[in-house]
Amino acid sequence: MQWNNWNEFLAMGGYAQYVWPAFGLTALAVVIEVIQVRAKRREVLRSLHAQFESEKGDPQ
Amino acid sequence: MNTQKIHWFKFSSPQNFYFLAGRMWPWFAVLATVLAAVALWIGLVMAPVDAQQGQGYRIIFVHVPAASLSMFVYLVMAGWAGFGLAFNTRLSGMMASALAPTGAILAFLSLATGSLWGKPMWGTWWVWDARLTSSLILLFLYLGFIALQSSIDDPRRADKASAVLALVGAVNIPIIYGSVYWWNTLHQGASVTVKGASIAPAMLWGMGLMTAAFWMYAITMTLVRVRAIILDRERHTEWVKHAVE
Amino acid sequence: MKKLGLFGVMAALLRREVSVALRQKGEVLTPLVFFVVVASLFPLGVGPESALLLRMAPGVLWVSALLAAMLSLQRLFATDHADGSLEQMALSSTPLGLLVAAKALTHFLLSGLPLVLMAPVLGLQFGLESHSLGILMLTLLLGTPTLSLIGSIGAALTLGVRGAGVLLSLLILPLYIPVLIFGAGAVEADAAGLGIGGHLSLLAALLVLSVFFAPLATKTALRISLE
Amino acid sequence: MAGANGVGKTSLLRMVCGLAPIESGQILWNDTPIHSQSDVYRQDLCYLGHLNSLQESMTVNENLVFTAALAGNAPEPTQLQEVLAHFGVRGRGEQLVKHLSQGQKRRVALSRLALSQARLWVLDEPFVAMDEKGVRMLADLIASHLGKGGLAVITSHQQVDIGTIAPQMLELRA
Repeated sequence: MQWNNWNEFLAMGGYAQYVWPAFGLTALAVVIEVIQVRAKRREVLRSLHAQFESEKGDPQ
Repeated sequence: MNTQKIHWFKFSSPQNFYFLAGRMWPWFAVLATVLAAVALWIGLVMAPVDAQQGQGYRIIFVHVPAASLSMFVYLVMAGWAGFGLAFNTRLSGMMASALAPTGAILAFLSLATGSLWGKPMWGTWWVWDARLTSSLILLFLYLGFIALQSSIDDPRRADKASAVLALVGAVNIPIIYGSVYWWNTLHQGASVTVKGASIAPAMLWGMGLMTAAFWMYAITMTLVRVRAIILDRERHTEWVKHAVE
Repeated sequence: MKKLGLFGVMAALLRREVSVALRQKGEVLTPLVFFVVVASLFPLGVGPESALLLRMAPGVLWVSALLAAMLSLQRLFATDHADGSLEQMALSSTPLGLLVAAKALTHFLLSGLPLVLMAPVLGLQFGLESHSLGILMLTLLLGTPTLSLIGSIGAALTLGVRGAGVLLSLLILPLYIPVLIFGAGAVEADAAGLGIGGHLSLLAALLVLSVFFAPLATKTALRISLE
Repeated sequence: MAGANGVGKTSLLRMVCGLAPIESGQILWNDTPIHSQSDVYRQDLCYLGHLNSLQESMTVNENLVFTAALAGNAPEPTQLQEVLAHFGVRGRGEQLVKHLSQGQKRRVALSRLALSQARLWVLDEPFVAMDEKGVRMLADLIASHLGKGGLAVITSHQQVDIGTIAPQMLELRA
């Protein structure tokens, strides 16, 4: 354990303004990518359902 | 193109791979989460402070995995692309296009964290350091791949054209990197190196585990994305109808 | 009827391209004018201080030449694609790779070579020494064929694609970086009194590599575009 | 080969030429798939699509010499004159293609057939935009090609009598 208390941890030895954005940006990118991938899947599923519905209407 | 040959590659059928990927991705997601948690604990809490760079060095726990993986993902992408061109398998192109966005995000992260690391070390956000410049060029290559893919309407043609581009890019990467490093040494640019001797075991562990976590994450994203792509491209087949309903 | 060998076919293609380009003079002149205009913008942008301009000259002239050579790339296959000649080339019993190499050669002759000849005039405006001017021409002479060859890959990939022009530059410019580095680097190294043998042999190596591999990639890309 | 517009005649012809990929099945030439012998196959093939493949700022002769060169042939000037005369565009050899009418361009494009030494002709709607005399002349040319042991795959939405040899009709339906 390198830290004595929370404040010390958050201060990162004076490098907080560089370390935390680096980790935060990474986390943000992960969150955005997860949301984007799930949205893509939902979008595909929606268009598939729409397609199947319209095919049901077709006489063939 | 001999159709009999294609069946030898068992899971290269999009249908089989769709279900296989569906079973696999949750495991990779769990692995990614666990590995990332452990790596964060080691990297942020356990690892000792660096003698030269103070606590600021902890950025490498995300920078190095992102940088190495962004490079590697491009090669994997080119590998799938080349396989697809050679054997005319449908899945290969889908895998390549599923890998590209993740690779581009990793290249961007490598660039952004590299810049955040450079600021306290060099005093400016951006230095035309060989590694930063290479990351930037890699990001351009990813963007070119994605742009070409999305501007061709016919998916089969888009796959093939971007496969050629990915292969050309992969052949050029060593040349580009080599020239950029050479250019950098000529101009005596700034460069930050982590000296091998100063790396404590905890640092190595943190970096190794985080790299593994990034790998698992990239695999998870690719599998989930390729499933959506498969459904989209195979929308007129019976199995998709059954799978969705 | 007489029969033609491989070189006869390539010569016929070369003759055709050159005679078409000479009839549509804009094709040769536009990149040249672009080169001059872009290079002249830099002194206006950064100021007329001669030491600064001299320092920037190799890079500025090389970047301008590279952009100018890229201008005409989009047209490389586009007209042949539109009128159906490209299909005839793809169905020719002459290997498409050779035809494509001849196409790239004409692109160099019509876009690259004029830039090589124009470069010393612009170099004078930036205050380059006559020796540096020679080196600049030499590096452009070695580098622009590589640009045409790599560029032909991009032209083939973006054939008939939405927004082909911008897309082409996005695909091709990152691949031009090594040529730029060694080309501009040679002029700079020479001005600094350093040897330039390394630069020139690397430029030549890039040229040899692209002569072997670029037509292959372009050929594949063209067949994909024609599907 | 007949069939309504948009039914896939052109696509099929492009597959026959090896330009378009084949989804399933094979195309054989002399009992060998065309993709495994494309060099040999292309020597035997002459394809005329619905595009004229004429470069607008070159003369008629330059265009004909160039496409003949692609097939490895170098026709004599007298031969070019004869062919053009035969196709009803006599004396147009030195004219720029952009100064010709649509019908004349089509005739120049088709005159390549007379210069070709290929055994297999693949023609996409060759009779379109031709007057009756032109159709007759073209049909005779095709008939003489078939008579010499040649093959021709032709799409057309009009019935044209090729003459001596009974053609195989293939009608595509959606």
